[in-house]
Amino acid sequence: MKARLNSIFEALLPVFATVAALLVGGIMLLILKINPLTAYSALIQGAFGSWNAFAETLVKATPLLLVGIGICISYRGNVVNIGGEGQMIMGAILSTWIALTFTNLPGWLMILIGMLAGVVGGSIWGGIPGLLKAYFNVNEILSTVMMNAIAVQIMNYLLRGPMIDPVQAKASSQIPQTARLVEAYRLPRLAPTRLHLGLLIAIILAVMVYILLWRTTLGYRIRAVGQNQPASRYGGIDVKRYIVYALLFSGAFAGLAGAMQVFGVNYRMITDGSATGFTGNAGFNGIVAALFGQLHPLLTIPASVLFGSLLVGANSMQRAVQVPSSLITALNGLVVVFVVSSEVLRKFQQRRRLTVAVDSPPPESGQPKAIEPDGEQP
Amino acid sequence: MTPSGSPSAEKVKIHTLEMIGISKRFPGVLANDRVDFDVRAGEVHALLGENGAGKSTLMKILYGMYHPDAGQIVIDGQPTVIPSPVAAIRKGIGMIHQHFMLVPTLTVAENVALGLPSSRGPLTDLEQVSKRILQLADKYNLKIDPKALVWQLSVGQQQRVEIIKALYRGAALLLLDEPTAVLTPQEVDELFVIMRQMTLDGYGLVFISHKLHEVVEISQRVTVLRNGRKIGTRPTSEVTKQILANWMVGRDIEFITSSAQQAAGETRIALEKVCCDSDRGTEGLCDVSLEVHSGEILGLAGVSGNGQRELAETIVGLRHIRSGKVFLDGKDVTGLQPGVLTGRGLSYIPEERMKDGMIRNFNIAENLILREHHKPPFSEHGFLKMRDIAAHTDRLIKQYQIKTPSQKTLAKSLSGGNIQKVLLARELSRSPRAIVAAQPTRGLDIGASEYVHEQLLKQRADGTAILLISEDLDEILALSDRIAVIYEGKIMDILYRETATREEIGLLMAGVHLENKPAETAIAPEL
Amino acid sequence: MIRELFSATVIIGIISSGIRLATPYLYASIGEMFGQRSGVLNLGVEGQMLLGAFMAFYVALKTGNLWLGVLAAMGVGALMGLAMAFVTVNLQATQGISGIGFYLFGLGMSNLLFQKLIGTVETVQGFPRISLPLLGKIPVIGDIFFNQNMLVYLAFLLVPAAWFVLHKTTLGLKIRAVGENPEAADSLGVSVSRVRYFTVILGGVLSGVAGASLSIALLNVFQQNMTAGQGFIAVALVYFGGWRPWGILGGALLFSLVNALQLWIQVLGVPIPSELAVMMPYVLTILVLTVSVSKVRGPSALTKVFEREG
Amino acid sequence: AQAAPATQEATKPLKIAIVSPSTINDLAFTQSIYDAMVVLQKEMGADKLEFVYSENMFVVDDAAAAIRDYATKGYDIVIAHGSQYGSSVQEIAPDFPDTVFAWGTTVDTFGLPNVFAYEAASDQGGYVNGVMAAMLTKSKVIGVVGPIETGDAKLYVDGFVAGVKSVDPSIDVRVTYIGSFSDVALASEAATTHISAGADVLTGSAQMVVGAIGKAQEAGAYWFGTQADQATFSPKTVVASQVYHWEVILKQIIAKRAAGVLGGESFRASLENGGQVIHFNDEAGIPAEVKAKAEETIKGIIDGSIVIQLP
Ligand SMILES: Nc1ncnc2c1ncn2[C@@H]1O[C@H](COP(=O)(O)OP(=O)(O)OP(=O)(O)O)[C@@H](O)[C@H]1O
Ligand SMILES: Nc1ncnc2c1ncn2[C@@H]1O[C@H](COP(=O)(O)OP(=O)(O)OP(=O)(O)O)[C@@H](O)[C@H]1O
Ligand SMILES: [Mg+2]
Ligand SMILES: [Mg+2]
Repeated sequence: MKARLNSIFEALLPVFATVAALLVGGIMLLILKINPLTAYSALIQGAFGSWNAFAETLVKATPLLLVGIGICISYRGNVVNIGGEGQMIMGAILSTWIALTFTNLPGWLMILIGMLAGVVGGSIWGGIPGLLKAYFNVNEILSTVMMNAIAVQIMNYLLRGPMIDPVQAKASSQIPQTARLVEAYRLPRLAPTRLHLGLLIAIILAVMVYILLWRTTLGYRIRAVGQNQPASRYGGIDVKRYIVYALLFSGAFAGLAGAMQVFGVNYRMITDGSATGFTGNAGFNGIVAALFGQLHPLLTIPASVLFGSLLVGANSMQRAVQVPSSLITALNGLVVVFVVSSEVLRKFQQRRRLTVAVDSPPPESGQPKAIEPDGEQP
Repeated sequence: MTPSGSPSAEKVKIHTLEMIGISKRFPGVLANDRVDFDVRAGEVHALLGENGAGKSTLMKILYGMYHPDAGQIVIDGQPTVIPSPVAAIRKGIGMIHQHFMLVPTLTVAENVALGLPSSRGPLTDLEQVSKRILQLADKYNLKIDPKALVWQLSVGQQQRVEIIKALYRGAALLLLDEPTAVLTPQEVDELFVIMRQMTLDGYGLVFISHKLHEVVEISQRVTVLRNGRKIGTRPTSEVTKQILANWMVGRDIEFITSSAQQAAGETRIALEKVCCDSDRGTEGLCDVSLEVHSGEILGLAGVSGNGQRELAETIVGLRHIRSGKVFLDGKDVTGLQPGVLTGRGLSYIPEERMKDGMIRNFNIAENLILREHHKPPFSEHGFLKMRDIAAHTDRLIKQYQIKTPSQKTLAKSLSGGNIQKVLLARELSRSPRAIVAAQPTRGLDIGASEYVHEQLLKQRADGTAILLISEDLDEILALSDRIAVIYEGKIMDILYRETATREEIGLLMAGVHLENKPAETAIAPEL
Repeated sequence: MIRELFSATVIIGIISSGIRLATPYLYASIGEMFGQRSGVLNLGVEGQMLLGAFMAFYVALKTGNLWLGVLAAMGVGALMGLAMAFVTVNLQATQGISGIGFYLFGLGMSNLLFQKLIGTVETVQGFPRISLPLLGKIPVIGDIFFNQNMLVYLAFLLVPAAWFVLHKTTLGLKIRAVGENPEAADSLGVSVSRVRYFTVILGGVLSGVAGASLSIALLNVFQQNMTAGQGFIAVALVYFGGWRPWGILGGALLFSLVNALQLWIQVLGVPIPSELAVMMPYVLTILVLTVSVSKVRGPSALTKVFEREG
Repeated sequence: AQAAPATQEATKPLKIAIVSPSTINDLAFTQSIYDAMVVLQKEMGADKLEFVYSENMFVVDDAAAAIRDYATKGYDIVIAHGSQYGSSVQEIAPDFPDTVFAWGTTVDTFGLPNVFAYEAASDQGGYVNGVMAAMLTKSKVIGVVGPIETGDAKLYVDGFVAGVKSVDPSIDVRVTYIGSFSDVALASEAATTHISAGADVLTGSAQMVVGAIGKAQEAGAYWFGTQADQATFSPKTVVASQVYHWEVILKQIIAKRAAGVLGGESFRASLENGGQVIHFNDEAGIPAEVKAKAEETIKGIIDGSIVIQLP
């Protein structure tokens, strides 16, 4: 009885949750004397209202997608990578440095090299926690958190020192930024919007990650190690190595995302002293996007767009109805929580389907009639 | 939220407990279909059935872990609902699970005290608990150290902890789900002694096992399930093993033993003075030397935890060897990786299937290629060849009669029997040169066991060298050409099946050489 | 200049700074430890700290009563914990991610309230330093260790307290069991969800106090995002400490002392880039863990959802 | 030339949008521009001047989106109040030739006709503060707490050091950068460290210094503020603050626009043009001669007799 109530209640929870999400957001708006409908329509407008708005959404979605598919890999390998921020930064630094050092290569070539440099930078910053975990049993949550902070300081140093924009080096303002990339090195854009080639690359990569995970021995091994290490060892897999790979690949995609922010969006690196200024939190939001996509590389594509639209839309909502930006941050938090929670709904649906699928089979014919339960105790 | 089951046990009494028309459905299966079942104080009621017949489910319902979709439970005439294990404990029902329910990182006393109110209020009272444990321990002469960490205990000892947990909570009715599956003959005897003592004390016991001779030996009544349905209940005295077997599988089973061995071929596996550490850091093997020849089955008998696991793992390259050498086909393979050895034709059926041999969340196809996923035909240039894998899987599912909805079914939702079939299919289908088989039929019903035995003998006939590690003496005697007995990491002796006697083996397993025979000797049950 | 680093002033300075810097980590990490010991990873600590910091500050500012402030911080922390527990235990949400959600919520909410209820940066009269009788009089030592404010003392008392709860009480036994093998605990009638609710809420409460220790004891101001990532460090320190109170104490002190040291390195004008100094504590934490020999493994059920089948 | 804009003004109010990092209540950089707008609106009247803002635009491409959006929405002046927004302005401005873009704090207008640049001569305020600090310190040790070693913060610090040295080169000015704009705890520990290292006068830049001011107060040390008047925060401790009065610059920009000039020039908030003012806090009890010296220094800087030598 109680159990049944529980299960009904539980099954409905996600519904309550989603409704509550909107309510809570709306309530907060009302408290701030803002009409939720105006606000939310502004949000939608800002994300999808115009071709340009949608382009902005996609621009925002690109790094989320890249980080996200990386997260899909590390998740399958059963490692938690919250080092996306640092990995993006290192990828960006390496690619920017190369692009600023060799200024007269053909554009396509430098774009290629630049993207690779991003991959390398990210791989290094992801690979180190990997090695530490595999060979020194240093937990990756700890190391990635620390490595994020370290990357930020490296960035701050380079951007005010060795890599600073020569113009700024002379100027009194001393803005901590690199010089701009030469025109030729910039990722092609879909003028007049800021939508750049990166999105396409990211989508292709998402497909490739899908193939990697489920169609290659490499992916098979990463998943095996993620699922059961003893069995993997017995299956002839060098477990430690694939733990490293899981984090390394994850970092590689984050690094690429970082490089793309430079080659496709900002055309330079700028720091405001924190990671956020450059990454826009994509290192964290990518994790969320991946989870919205049920940690499946292909589903992460729409998921990133969804989350990207939320971020972009929320900003324009802030402009439209002049809510404090902090409300937006809080709202994002709520959305994340509610979406993650609603996962439970799917679980229950699946249960349902399976259970109703089977019906009590007809009584077996070949049953020995001879026997019937006895009453007496021998 | 702690049960009122207090250390002062045997307060609760259950004279009769009836389960009437119990049905339980799981995604994809009807685990119990209108099952009637009853237990009385002072009896051992055996519950028989193939893997997946619904035994554990029925018991888990009685213990409040699952909730029946239909049916009623009546205790001493009182209809009752058992919503949770706590409720079950309150009503005096205890359960020894097929897969132990212990917290390995805690001590025995802590495991027992867990969830019980403490005499010291919010503080633990482990000293008292330990005292009480020792009382119970010597009442049923279970040797146990309350201070020991559970992960350091042998399987047999862990089971005693489970029993003590139940007794400590004052259980009047004890459900034992495959308690003997993991025990050695000696341990089984000890368990039976305890069980008899308990029935005398007025406990009611439900005993699940796949070993018919055990059922015949210990139970007063027996109930058989098949595909979730009850086939019948009878006084054990009125049935024979043949009848029971027939009810279980719906056909006759002949209990096979190996034909006399043809001339043993060349040496395939050889160990030379091998020493290694155990998981607990103690010495696992010392100076172990033995040879397994083409076309022979070498049985390794021994009480669990005497180095069998270590021996198997040193051969297949999963365990680091401190000293000594391992040879495969005459070549020194000491310290080579498991993958390499696989390539050289070594197959391994690990003791703990789910932990070491299979990946729970991988589907059957994926599990079938675990050992050779990186080689043709399963992959080429780093890409998996899905078509060939699918074909291969189909073939093996048919050939080994694996019961599964599809080849995409996850391993975790297969029954033990079928899990074992998948494993055998993978290990035997590559016509290996040598096989290390550890506890290959543990927890399997007779149908499945029979099948496994046939497969092993077929391999032997094909000239494969087989090291059969088993704690089931019957199995050893049924299949082996030669029998090695291991005790505390040393090979006591290697006997020929024809000349070996149960008693002799039993003694060696207990660490005694025949010349100095002690007073009390462990003797396995007669068939 | 390097030699100066070993002068009495500097060493005393480093230690007493270290103790202060360690205080919020102790609260937050010990709280997180309880959660993880029962199998729940909460990445939302940062958000809980920020809300705790704000509530404590706001209440203290309005009522002038510091303990009420602490209470408020505990209250808001408990609420955040409750939500986290509900989401992870009942709704079975992926723990890492939901934590990030709560982090964002706390980050935004704390500043929103700050803007709406207070407006601009203000200061309160925080917990005063208390020189303990006798102990406080001990020459050097006394000044370092026994001349701090109340919340600092409590933070350090929390360590043995946590150890005691974990190892000497039935509750602690349940917590350890639930984090190791929930099925087993469940089969003995230990309510896995109750235990996890308790630990996660406790974690929230302590994170709240961690925030309060910043806003009304150590800094006596509130500023948006003032925790600046300390919540995440706190989580990391749980791993550093191997899920043990004493280990966490060690980690928190190591990190904080090195942080204090790097400030002195800058103050004394050691010629290295400031960024290099700033990253020292992070680098060292990783290095120490890398070379350390003790390799504990975490609670087996950490981040694993528990649900009874059937 | 005047008539046309004049009528415009009469008909519809001037619409200004601000995009800036951190929040409008940070008691520092962002608050300074926000306060300026409030002042301006008071002067001109809400019917003449409307303004909106996007705060917390730490993320550069979010800011870019905001800037573009405001331009699209037809705001007359879009203020990109953050040196990191340069690239964005450079990119967006050409698409909206009729919109005025103002970018601070810097000097670079990218040679675009509709971009004004503005910056603050933080070094001037820093210098004056430095002079006072030098006269107030008894221990001859002065501590500086900075966020990251660059930009406006560095400019202020360099000016401050120069000021101190101009009075007494032997004074030891110790500078720490805590590597963050938000870590209040570390900033306050930095201050404590300075104090235990003997500093009796402190200063620092950016929003996280609030913690440091508190420590100065506890230790009875003096504090010099920048970016906003921090005396409100700790009356006894804060001797003086250099405060930006961006409204001065904004008025010039508005005037230019009214005159039909949409950009191409850069402005500097300085002591001279009142874009930057030293707020003395008499509650802190500044000795007369110190204040006098400060005012004299201000004059000197204004009439150019004092030239600040930056490293
Ligand atoms: N938790 C569960 N979820 C889904 N199906 C289950 C679950 N438990 C049991 N089943 C299914 O119910 C059927 C009966 O399972 P049960 O455990 O009772 O078999 P059993 O008789 O104990 O077999 P074995 O001898 O292998 O232990 C099996 O087909 C199994 O697949
Ligand atoms: N979560 C589950 N989902 C589906 N089937 C399950 C689940 N848990 C158990 N089962 C099935 O219940 C049946 C009995 O499982 P149980 O755990 O009793 O032991 P087993 O799988 O039979 O293994 P063994 O008998 O070798 O110990 C098996 O068919 C098993 O696959
Ligand atoms: Mg079973
Ligand atoms: Mg079984």
